[in-house]
Amino acid sequence: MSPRRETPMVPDAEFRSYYGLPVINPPVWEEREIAGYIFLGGLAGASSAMAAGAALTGRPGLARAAKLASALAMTGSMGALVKDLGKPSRFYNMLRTFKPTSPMSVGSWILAGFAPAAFIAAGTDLTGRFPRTGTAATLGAAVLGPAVSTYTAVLLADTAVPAWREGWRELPPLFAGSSLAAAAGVGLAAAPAGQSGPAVGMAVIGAAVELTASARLESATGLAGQAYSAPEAARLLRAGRVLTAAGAGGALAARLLGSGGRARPFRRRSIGALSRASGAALILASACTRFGVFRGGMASARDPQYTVVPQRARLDSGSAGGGQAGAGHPHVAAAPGHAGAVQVGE
Amino acid sequence: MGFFTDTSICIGCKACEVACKEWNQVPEDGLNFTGMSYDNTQGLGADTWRHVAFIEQPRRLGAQQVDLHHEGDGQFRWLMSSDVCKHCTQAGCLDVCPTGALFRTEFGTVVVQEDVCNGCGYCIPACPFGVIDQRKGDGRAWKCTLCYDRLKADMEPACAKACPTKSIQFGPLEELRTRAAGRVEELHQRGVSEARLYGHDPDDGVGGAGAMFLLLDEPEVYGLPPDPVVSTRQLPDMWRRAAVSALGLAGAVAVAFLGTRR
Amino acid sequence: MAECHPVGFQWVMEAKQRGATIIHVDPRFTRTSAVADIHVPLRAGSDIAFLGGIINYVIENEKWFRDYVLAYTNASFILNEEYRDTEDLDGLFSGWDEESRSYDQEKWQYEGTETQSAAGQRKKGAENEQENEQENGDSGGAGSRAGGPEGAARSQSHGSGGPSLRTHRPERDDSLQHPLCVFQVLKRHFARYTPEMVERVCGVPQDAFLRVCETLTANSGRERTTAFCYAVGWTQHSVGVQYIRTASILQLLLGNIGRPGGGIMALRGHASIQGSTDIPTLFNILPGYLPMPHAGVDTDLDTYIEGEAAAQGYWANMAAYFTSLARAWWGEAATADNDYCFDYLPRLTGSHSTYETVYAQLDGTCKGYFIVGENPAVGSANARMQRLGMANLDWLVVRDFFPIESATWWKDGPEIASGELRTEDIATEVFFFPAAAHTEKSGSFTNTQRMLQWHHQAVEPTGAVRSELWFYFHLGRIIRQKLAGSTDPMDAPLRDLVWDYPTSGALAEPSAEAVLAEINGHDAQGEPLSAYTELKDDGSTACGCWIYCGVYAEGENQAARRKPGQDQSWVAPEWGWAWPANRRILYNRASADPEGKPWSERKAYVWWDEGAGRWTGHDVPDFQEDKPPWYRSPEEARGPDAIEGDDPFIMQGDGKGWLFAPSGLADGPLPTHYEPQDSPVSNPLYPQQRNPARQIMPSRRENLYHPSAGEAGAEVFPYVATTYRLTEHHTAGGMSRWLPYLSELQPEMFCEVSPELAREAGLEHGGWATIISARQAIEARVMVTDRMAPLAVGGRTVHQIGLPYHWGANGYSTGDGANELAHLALDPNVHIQEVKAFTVDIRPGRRPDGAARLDLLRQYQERAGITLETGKGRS
Amino acid sequence: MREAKAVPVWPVLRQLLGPDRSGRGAAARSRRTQELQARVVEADKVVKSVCPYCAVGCGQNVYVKDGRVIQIEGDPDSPVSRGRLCPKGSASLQLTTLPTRAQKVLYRRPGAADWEEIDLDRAMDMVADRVIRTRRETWQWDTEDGHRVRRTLGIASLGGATLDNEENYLMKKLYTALGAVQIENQARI
Repeated sequence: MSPRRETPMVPDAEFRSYYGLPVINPPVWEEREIAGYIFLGGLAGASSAMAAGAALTGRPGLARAAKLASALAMTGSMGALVKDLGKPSRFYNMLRTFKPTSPMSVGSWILAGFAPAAFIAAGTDLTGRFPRTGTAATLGAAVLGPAVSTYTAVLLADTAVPAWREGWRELPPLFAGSSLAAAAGVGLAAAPAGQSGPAVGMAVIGAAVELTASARLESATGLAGQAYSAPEAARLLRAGRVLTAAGAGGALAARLLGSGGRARPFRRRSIGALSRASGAALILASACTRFGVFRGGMASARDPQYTVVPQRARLDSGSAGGGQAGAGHPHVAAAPGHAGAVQVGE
Repeated sequence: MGFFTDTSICIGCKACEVACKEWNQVPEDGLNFTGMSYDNTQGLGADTWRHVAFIEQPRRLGAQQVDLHHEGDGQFRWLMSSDVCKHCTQAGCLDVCPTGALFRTEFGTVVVQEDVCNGCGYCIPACPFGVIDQRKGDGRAWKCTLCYDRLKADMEPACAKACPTKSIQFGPLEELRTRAAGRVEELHQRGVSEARLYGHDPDDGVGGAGAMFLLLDEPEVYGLPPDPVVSTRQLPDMWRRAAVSALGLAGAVAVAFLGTRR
Repeated sequence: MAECHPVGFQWVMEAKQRGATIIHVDPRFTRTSAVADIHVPLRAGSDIAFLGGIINYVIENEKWFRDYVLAYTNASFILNEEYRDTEDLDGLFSGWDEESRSYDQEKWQYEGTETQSAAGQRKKGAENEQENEQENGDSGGAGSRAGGPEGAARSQSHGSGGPSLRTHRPERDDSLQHPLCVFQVLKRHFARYTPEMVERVCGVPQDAFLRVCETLTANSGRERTTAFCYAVGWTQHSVGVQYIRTASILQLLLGNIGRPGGGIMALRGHASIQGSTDIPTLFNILPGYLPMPHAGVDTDLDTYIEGEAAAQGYWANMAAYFTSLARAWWGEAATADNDYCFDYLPRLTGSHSTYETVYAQLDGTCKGYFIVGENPAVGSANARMQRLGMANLDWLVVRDFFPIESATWWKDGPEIASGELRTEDIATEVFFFPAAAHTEKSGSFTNTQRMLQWHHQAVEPTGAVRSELWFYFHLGRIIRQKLAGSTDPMDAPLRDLVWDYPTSGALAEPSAEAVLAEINGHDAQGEPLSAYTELKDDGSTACGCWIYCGVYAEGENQAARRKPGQDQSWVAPEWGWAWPANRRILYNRASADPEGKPWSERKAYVWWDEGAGRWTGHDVPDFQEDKPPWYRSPEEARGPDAIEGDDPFIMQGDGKGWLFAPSGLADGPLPTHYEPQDSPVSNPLYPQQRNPARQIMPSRRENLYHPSAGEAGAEVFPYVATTYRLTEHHTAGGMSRWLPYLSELQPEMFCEVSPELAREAGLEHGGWATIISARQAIEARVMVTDRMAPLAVGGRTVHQIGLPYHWGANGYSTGDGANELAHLALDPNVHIQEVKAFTVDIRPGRRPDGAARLDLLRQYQERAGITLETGKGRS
Repeated sequence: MREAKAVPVWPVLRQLLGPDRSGRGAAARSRRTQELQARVVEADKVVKSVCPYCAVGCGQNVYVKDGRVIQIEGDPDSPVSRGRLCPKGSASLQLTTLPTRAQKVLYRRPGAADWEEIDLDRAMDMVADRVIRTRRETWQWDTEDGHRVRRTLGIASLGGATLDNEENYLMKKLYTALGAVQIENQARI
């Protein structure tokens, strides 16, 4: 509330707040580092899975591209993560405890297994030495990779940031799909033409999942989802959708066009270019999606309505997250158990 | 142990803010004339562990007789409330801290260990109350420790000790809950029907707070979330969802490879 | 009170929780209002009308405490028939002399009595210099000997007593029917202060006013008492002393004086402001409210004592108090033969208050100035004048924690910016000495309850930081050293001065305990005294401050006593030491009925113990311990013996609480509502607009007054401004604006205005405003708030502007100073400035800087047609 | 603290071996946390004092270690304040220990644009000289109409309400002996 009349800060709104200030403290994470970390991590994780698939199905070119991409992305993402720490010199404290309650702790431990595996897989591939170790690393990275891709969804959802928190169901498939598509993009963009076939399938599945989840994120998360309509987020998310669709479509088209067998060299080159462009589009799409999700969350954190309105509605409908308020609030007596808390934002 | 802040007797003097800063050597955090009544602090953060909110409302407070001759009925009240870390029973910040810098003390309070925190910042959005924050130029997360060091020495927290009207009370939570309930009862009898408790209920979304409040309006008016729920309460579901998605991802890769002709 | 004394306010909050009703009367809705049961906004400067209205209500509705009033006040005393009231003389009392603009107080006397001072000395002063203890709420009937010689400031010696009476017992009419008895005069005087009139003057609706009356009277009487508290804003008016008087009359009528839960509490704002009045760094008194002698009047000790001492009550022993002081100061040199060095005392020739001192600086009389722990360049009224005065000094010494504005004006003051002064032209030598904090020295503070509390040194000061004790001791030592060989008689008081305090440590810090022991006093054998009743007028005792006698009883520092509050009674007599004689409530004999029994069990405090034959109770009885309630004084009795067994007000000559003050006040025996010097409202009560006896300063361009309501140009300054403190800061800011932890809480100067005024003046919340008087233009951030309310006063709307006065240009948090705007029109009794109600204009935007600031000022002065004579007329 | 030595250094092991499996309690504690104690516990002495701001006179306990004030808080024994302090009183520690507090004597010559630092003893001597000089120059034995005044109007003083009684006493005593009468303090203001 504000003094009436004179304060322009709080317009007449259907909800009340303290001078329009946010209820929660918005994350202090830098967008480039953290959204970048999530994007790159997703890319690395899915790429490692693709690398194993490629290795197991005898597609060394694709495998190498995937392994390299994974290692590079991991390097970038770890770099971003460390850089974003308030006290980077204490990065090692990430492994001080193991806390299942902390997605970041769980993630750190996963990364502690994944990152060396990804690096060894790439290193052995490049150098050709220790092939058995390389295979083991490739498989190991593949096992952990999908977790690397999706744990970040939990990382975001497990906060009080309304747009992330309310999107806890949508974010994991979104991130999985987006990672899948990005890795597919790597395959399409960097693998020899003859080996990138599976990437098309990955692209199509990934895109389908990502587009579905993305749509649900905005529509099925109640008021919080509207934060994704904030211009700075919506632009990126739209770009992500367009690029995803285009990338997947392009990859599929290239695949279908190229499947005719003996195409002429010009046409082959064009198809190859289309395929690589599609791959690039998918990578870019994945980045746009993550940055868009990040921005949507930030927007929802800065505006108290996203925090207050759903909670107030919950209270007023008698489905509080727990017994809330006290005497003077008739609905308190009817406070339900904890289960209600899960059903937020519907 | 915890706090009960009875805002009905808060006089907004901000002794709590200063006493806290003096004891904990919290830095001054900027000279800002905000125009938000007498609140130039604005909210809790890394450098503000106690924050006094000031709310001016054209409404009557209980049986208080006020006529400020403005248009309308001239009714007016000035609410003040000293906010602080809630030291939640189910504390989001503590749950998500990857380093163990945040921990639950032997007093049931939640404290950041400044020698452990690596500034990952995860605790900040994990707090449904907007309490903990990152200190600029330092990078680590800081918040009220409920004067952990003082509690060890059997002293009460600096804010509660300083509070001139004992709007801030410190003690065992059970005792405070009883006192708080009695106080609401008393105020209701005196016609202050809008008095209500906040953070007192062990069954609420954060499992009950270590800092409860007697408020005279809806929590959001004071900048408090009306129905905070610790995010980790859904964490198992979230993990399940992520696991399914990860498996899906792996499955998709498998399908893509298996389904693709060479 | 919640704003300025939050910790003291804990007791109010606790009382509220136990069912007490809190009424807050204030122009603004403050933190106190927020938790009060009733808040009544009134127009700044109209409190006498408000309180007078309650007095009228109490009398009209027979709500006064008859037994108390009859026995303990002068209600039944009959006035001389020469007395004329404001009712008869259109707002003036009898005795008015137009030429000297002062009253002859002989026209206010009781029938059959005469005032004490010899008639030959009683010329009506050209200036009205009668004194009271400023800010005094502790002692009920403040006042001093009537009349005064030409231009001479009379003492406030009877701040803890009252003017005395020659005649033993004035005539009285216990039926209270005599038309000239005090009660009837009082009734008539306040009859026009009706609820309608209160509404017209104060802007307080009648229902709100009557609610206060009903609540207050319902809570007063045998079983219940009500206390009045004021932070010292009541004193800062051209009728400030009469504000306190009005409250005193009301409390006496209700029987709320001398009883637990009653009284009038002055909530003073500095750690030892009470102490600095008791042991005064004030021009007109010596320690213990002994008056400074006046040139041409107090020619020798006998004349001085005869003129100033009372015949009855404890002031009759004044010779003992003075002689003991002289022995403390000049030791063996003070002998009966030399009038105990009476001639060593400098004499007064009028008021030498801080504001006259500024004039003396401007005219070149005053050349050297010490400022210790004070910041007049921010804290004093018309601060600009303070700086201009300082710029005319030869030398200036400032002692403080930080380089405050009063120390640096010569390089960065507003007058340098405006071009009025140029640094290179300012010839003043300035010394800045870093001062020690309370943790770095030992000593006592006297709090607002008259209680002395010792603080022990915790650490040694660092660098060149020293205590004032160190500074003044060593300054005196060096000066005495330099003058040791002098035979000049002007140096005799310095040569003979007892100045031998023991020092200790590497810094040679003098012993504060030794000073306290000297203040307490000792007998001829050097043994510490334990009560002022032991003081002698034969030179055998020495005592630096008679009212503090006993603070070092038995050689123990009583001020350092710290028996935990929880281990003693609620009166806590063993914590610190309160003057006089460790009494916690003054005049507490009044807590018992004339027969010595408590008025009620609930309110029992001290009482006569029949069996033991003495007074006893929770506190030290403020009465001769073995004087029974039925004691009647013989006709020839003098001194304390003249006080009868049912006279609780033992420092008064007649032992009574004064509803009517037959002498001692410069501006009338009864409080009368007059408008402030600058006011947008015409006095609805009398044709007399302002306090006729208010102290107007000599004409100077720096101190122009505004036209008052009804005069041309008054509309140029249409708004009422009032200054005040915020919880987060301390007075002129020297102890708060430099601290980051306090500065961040209130970081900037702001003004508080109502939404209605904001609309009218085009002010924007959070933006800037320029506030202008004829003295200065300042800027402030705008706080538009419902807490400020426009008032309907006499058919028009009066807007008020709230101005915290803490800021100046230096420090961590900076801003313009509100006191720049204020004028010097002073209360005639105590010379305190009127900063709680004056007029200004306000406009949006920041003020101009440099010379343009002066131009703006000139424009306003011209528009309002202000001359050197504006506002100086009687009315 | 003795127990702390027995447990593993790495908190993860403490989690595995101790009761705090989730790592949110005892297992997460650092050595610093184990050893942390309130700084007042280490104080060499606690000095009884009184708040220097307003006239309520709240009791203060001043905690001193190694000759420095390390904490100031309310004295619970005080029947005036019961251990409580307002924001200003609570800021007493900052007031008395702020590094920006003036430590040196500053002197500004006539016409000078800035301060210069001077020695305390020299400054005292200079002030004493000025007092003596101004007193001589402005001394008055009598008024123009012949009344004895024995005084100087050349020297004035302002301040005292923030000082100790003992300080006010020395001031009034010295000034009166000097013949100065314009001695004032905040009580007038």
